[in-house]
Amino acid sequence: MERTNTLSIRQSRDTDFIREVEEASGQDVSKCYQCGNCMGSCAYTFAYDYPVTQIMRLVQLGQKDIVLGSSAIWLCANCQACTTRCPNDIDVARVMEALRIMSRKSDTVSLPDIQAFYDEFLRSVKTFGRVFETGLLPIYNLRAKKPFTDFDLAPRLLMKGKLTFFPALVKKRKKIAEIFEVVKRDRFSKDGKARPEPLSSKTDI
Amino acid sequence: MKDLSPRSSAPADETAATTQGIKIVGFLCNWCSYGGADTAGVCRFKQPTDLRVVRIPCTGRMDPLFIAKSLIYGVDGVLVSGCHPRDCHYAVGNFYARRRMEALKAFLPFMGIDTQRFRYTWVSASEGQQWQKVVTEFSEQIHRLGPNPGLKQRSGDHSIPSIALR
Amino acid sequence: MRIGVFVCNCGTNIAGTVDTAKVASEALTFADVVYATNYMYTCSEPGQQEIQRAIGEHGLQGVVVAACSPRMHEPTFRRAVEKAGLNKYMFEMANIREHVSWIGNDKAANTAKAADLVRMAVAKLRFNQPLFSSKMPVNKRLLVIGGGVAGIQAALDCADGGMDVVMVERKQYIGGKMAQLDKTFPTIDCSSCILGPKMVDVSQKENITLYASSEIESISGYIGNFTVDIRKKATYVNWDACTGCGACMEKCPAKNTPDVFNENLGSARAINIPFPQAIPKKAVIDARHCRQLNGKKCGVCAKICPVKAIDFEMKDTIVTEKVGAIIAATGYDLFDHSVYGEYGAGRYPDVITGIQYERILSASGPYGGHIQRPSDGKEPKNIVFLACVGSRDASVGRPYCSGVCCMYIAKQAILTKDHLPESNSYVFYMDIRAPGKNYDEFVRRAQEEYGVQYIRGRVAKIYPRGDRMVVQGADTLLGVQVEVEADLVVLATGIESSAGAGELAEKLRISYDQYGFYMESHPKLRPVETNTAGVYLAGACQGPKDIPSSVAQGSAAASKVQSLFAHDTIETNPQVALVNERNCIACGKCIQVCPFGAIQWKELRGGIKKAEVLPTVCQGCGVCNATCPPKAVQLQHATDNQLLAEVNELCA
Amino acid sequence: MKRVAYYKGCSLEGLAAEYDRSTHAVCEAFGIELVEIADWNCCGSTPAHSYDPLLSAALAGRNLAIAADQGCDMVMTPCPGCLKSLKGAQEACEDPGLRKPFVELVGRDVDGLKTVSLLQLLYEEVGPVAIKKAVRRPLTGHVLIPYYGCLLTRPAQKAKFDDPENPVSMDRLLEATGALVPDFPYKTECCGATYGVTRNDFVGKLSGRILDMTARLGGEAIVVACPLCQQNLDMRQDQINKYQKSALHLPVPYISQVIGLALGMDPKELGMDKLCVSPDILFEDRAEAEGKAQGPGAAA
Repeated sequence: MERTNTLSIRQSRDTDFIREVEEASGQDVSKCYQCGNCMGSCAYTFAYDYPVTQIMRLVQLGQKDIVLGSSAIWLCANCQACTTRCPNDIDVARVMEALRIMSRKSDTVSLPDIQAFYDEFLRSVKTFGRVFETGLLPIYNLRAKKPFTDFDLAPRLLMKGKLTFFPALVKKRKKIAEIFEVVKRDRFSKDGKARPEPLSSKTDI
Repeated sequence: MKDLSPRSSAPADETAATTQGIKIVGFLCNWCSYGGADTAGVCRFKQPTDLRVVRIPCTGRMDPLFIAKSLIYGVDGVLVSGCHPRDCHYAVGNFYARRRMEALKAFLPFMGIDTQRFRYTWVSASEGQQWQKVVTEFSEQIHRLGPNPGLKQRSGDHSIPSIALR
Repeated sequence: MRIGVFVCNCGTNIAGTVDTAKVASEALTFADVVYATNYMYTCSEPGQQEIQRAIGEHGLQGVVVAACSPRMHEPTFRRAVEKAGLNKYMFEMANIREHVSWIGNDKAANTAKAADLVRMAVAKLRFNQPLFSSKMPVNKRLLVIGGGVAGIQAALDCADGGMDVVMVERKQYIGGKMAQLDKTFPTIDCSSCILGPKMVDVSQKENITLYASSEIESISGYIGNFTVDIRKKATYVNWDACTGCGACMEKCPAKNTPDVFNENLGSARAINIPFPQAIPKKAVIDARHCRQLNGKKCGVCAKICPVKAIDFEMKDTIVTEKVGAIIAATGYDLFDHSVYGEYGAGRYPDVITGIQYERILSASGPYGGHIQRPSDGKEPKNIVFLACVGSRDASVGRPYCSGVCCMYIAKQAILTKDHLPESNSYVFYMDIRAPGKNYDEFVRRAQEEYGVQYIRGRVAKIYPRGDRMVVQGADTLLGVQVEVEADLVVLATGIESSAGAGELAEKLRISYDQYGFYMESHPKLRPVETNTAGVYLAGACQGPKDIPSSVAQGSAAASKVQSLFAHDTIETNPQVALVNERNCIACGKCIQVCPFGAIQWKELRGGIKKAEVLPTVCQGCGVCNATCPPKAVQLQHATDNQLLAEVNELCA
Repeated sequence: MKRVAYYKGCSLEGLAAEYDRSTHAVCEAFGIELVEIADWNCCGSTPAHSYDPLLSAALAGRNLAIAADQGCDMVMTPCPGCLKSLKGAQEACEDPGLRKPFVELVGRDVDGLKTVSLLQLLYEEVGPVAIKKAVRRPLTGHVLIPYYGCLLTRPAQKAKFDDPENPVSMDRLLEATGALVPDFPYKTECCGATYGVTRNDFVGKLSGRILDMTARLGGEAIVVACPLCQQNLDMRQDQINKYQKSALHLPVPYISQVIGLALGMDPKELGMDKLCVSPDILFEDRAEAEGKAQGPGAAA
């Protein structure tokens, strides 16, 4: 999303978006008075395109496109510093999480590599029932086209006997796969209604 | 002395009774809850329109008979509200009220009255928002219960002696 | 009874959502109503004249006004009908504004509800009786609770007016929080220079009786005639003898007594006069730290005292005072920042509160007015101020603005530059609230003339790095995270209600809000009165306030007392309980339940006992009425018949 | 003997095997029986709850359901990330919108269980007093830095353990081993979490400052209770050194390893040899050295 000097607040205001964020996160975003405590607490502010305080402000203004296209929501590590210190008791981390899920749904994920890592992780869980660390990293790095990342760690880990070469398998893997399928099939939103739009294959696992 | 029992001429048409005609009487102490209701009004906190307020000096003034009579004669719900415990303008009036209303609550079923039609609560003069919440919740509760048939339609007896009146 | 009904439009306040003409026309169908109309502004002078005209023209014996809350205009309309020759209790109000038009937009439902409320009022009015007040003498003595600047102002104003004043102060000195301040905004006056003379006046006025180190034990009575028990706490020093020479303080060996006046920066002695200008200048022994009082061998002060004033055996005593009015001026406390884990929860010595910084700045403070760090005594170069610590923070239960912090931070930052020209001050704020006269200009001066850096953002965390404190936060205007390595951090802790405010409110029978601040009678029009007649408020006990506002309210409360005391007698409220002797069965229950002892036995001829209400003592709560088994006691103007008549209208 | 369901979590099966080993050793020493959850599966971690709340709840919830079926009323996991997922499952179970599909997927409700971290278990069920009594090889003279990580006590309403800003439970446990524990200001600062894989420089920056502060305070080792923190601080310490041009060499043992060491257990049994940065410095017996140093001085 390009930063422009003039934001046409009225035209770009999406009130449904505000309501959806509030429903998905269970938080009242109008309580935010922009004190900046979350931004000051956030360990990732240096990397965000919009600091978290501004993400909250953009949500208040219903600026759906900017928010869902921002890198901030995908760089949030869910460390809870913002939530812990919010003077208005807003669970800010939960708002960020809701926004991540919404950006997946609307196919506007700004950092596909992070999503890809999460997807790879979930695929590993879906296949084996557990995460196979030794398998996950190389596969991800291959797919991310940076095969030599963390290559430096390998010899030492090998020496320490920390690399396993076979995934530990959950016996009832079928059950795990079923959980994935069911969640994918009839996604229940908070009100129990089926979700309006299915995930596109690009953004799904 | 004038007879204040319900007007015998009032139509006892059950089918006409809709939730539109729900009437709730609220006994509010002058110092706290009446002020709280005023505050809610000043702040324009919207509320259901079923409540009719009777101003009393203190919840300590509440004779449980007022509540029983109201419900027996067909008011759909009774809400009593006063100052928070320890914040009574008359020091202890609401303590008396609390004991009496607890006792009354235990007796209402014996009179054939659903205890859900009666509620007492404490709302201070500054708690406009709390008052809005109380009124809204209680009105919704009475709407769910529907109109109160009272005693008159069950027994057909309109001549219950009015004990407190002389 | 011939009843007239007046339905007020209140401009569009009521008429906007209630069909007032319809309500009036419906009122004409109610029993005994002979006249009904609606009017634009019934409370206006022509509106009141209209009522008076109708009373004469239609021979009305009772009047109902359907308008705003009776808590607002009942006295207005009572006066109006009284002028037209009716007894003022032959009047009822139906509240169709706060309880109808302002809380719903459904005009049909509102109109029906308004008509119901008018019908209830008419039904009640039909049982109304003329009531008559009697007169009662007023005891023209004032009690002021709290000796801060608001209480001092109120006491001096009344004493200047020739009234006797009793002042009760919990601490051993008067002056309150202001006595601890170094300078005051927005003019940088020296606090003790402007407060000191007033404190001296209090001690020198012959018609002011000061009880310091004393608290209110109990209060009984009512406007014009209160009886107050005051607990004089044991000071272990005979104040009649003590000259305040301070010899005892110098020799006291208990050197690790916390210096409360200096906000625990440094230490005091167990026997102490907190500051040189203290009024009364008398020593007090802190029983928790005195060696002698804790079973150790000492008694040094008793030996050194030239006037033999020390009395280790002293006990609390109770004195009784009779007064006609009370001003509560109990002030405030400061928020305890130990709940802020992210700011160190009080475990970092160089993270201090604003009031501690006042003591540091003060020439009579623990460091003699030289700014230095509590941890190592070094002069700080970079000082960070944090606004809103315990203010505007719902997560710590303090969602309100304390109103003074923006200003006192600006003042402290300016003073810091004066003391240490090489220093840099940084202020983290959310909004600057400077609405007073010359206030915003003052904050601008801090920035423009004194170079104080203002950073808009709440501080996220304070932690030590080496011997400095890192203040980590955000500049929301830039949208970046910022940190300042500070030598000293000052937390502008907010205002909260005074400890024990709730207990005192119960004794005074006044209300307080959820934060413990005392409730005024009306937020706009009766800001110094309470709902208990004869009890007035001054200063921060009613809500956060700065010095000018506290002084103004002190004077305002004093003027209320003076207008009360301008009369030798006051009219009693006739809405009191009355016993119908014929029905009284002499069970005595009413006597037991009366909270005011207003009911007593009366012996008739032949030794027959009956209950009797003392109308000047009765406060009109009606507990007796609800208790009386044969309903012989009836609360005038709220009798069983009157209240049931109202309910009865809804049963139809 | 206290019987507690044990949710190991994927990390403890791989890169954090020593955390698993030492957890077993210490729990056994204090008479806590760990009942491994049969056929447990991955909790889904951050990827699952960034995908769908129900997926995260069901994956984690299945393990709780099994634990409940195994007759346990308390579930302990050493991994704070897993703990967050487990607690999330319990929250979903109480959520009116999610409860029904949740129960359909995992077969039962799980909100009655108590879910705790290893640290909470050691602090509340064993406690510093009992640990102090059981210490055989006190760590006297060693300066240890307690690092809790971001999730162990936060958010406070959910974690319901210790203080969210200044937790002290690990401080107390470490003090019980005889070690010196300075006031560490970065106890709950984020270490860079999963960004070791996708944004290596984040870990360099965030874990770097944690290591720097540790060194600044004279810490010999930084003690952790989270496998992810441990990986970032230990396994990636060379990467961090490269990133910020430093030469730090700070061992990063787990709390269970440190307690085990103080109890006199064999370092090998605790998997100390698995740590990337050698923890040898912790094996120095300074209690004696200090005693000797004091001895002659006192005699003279």
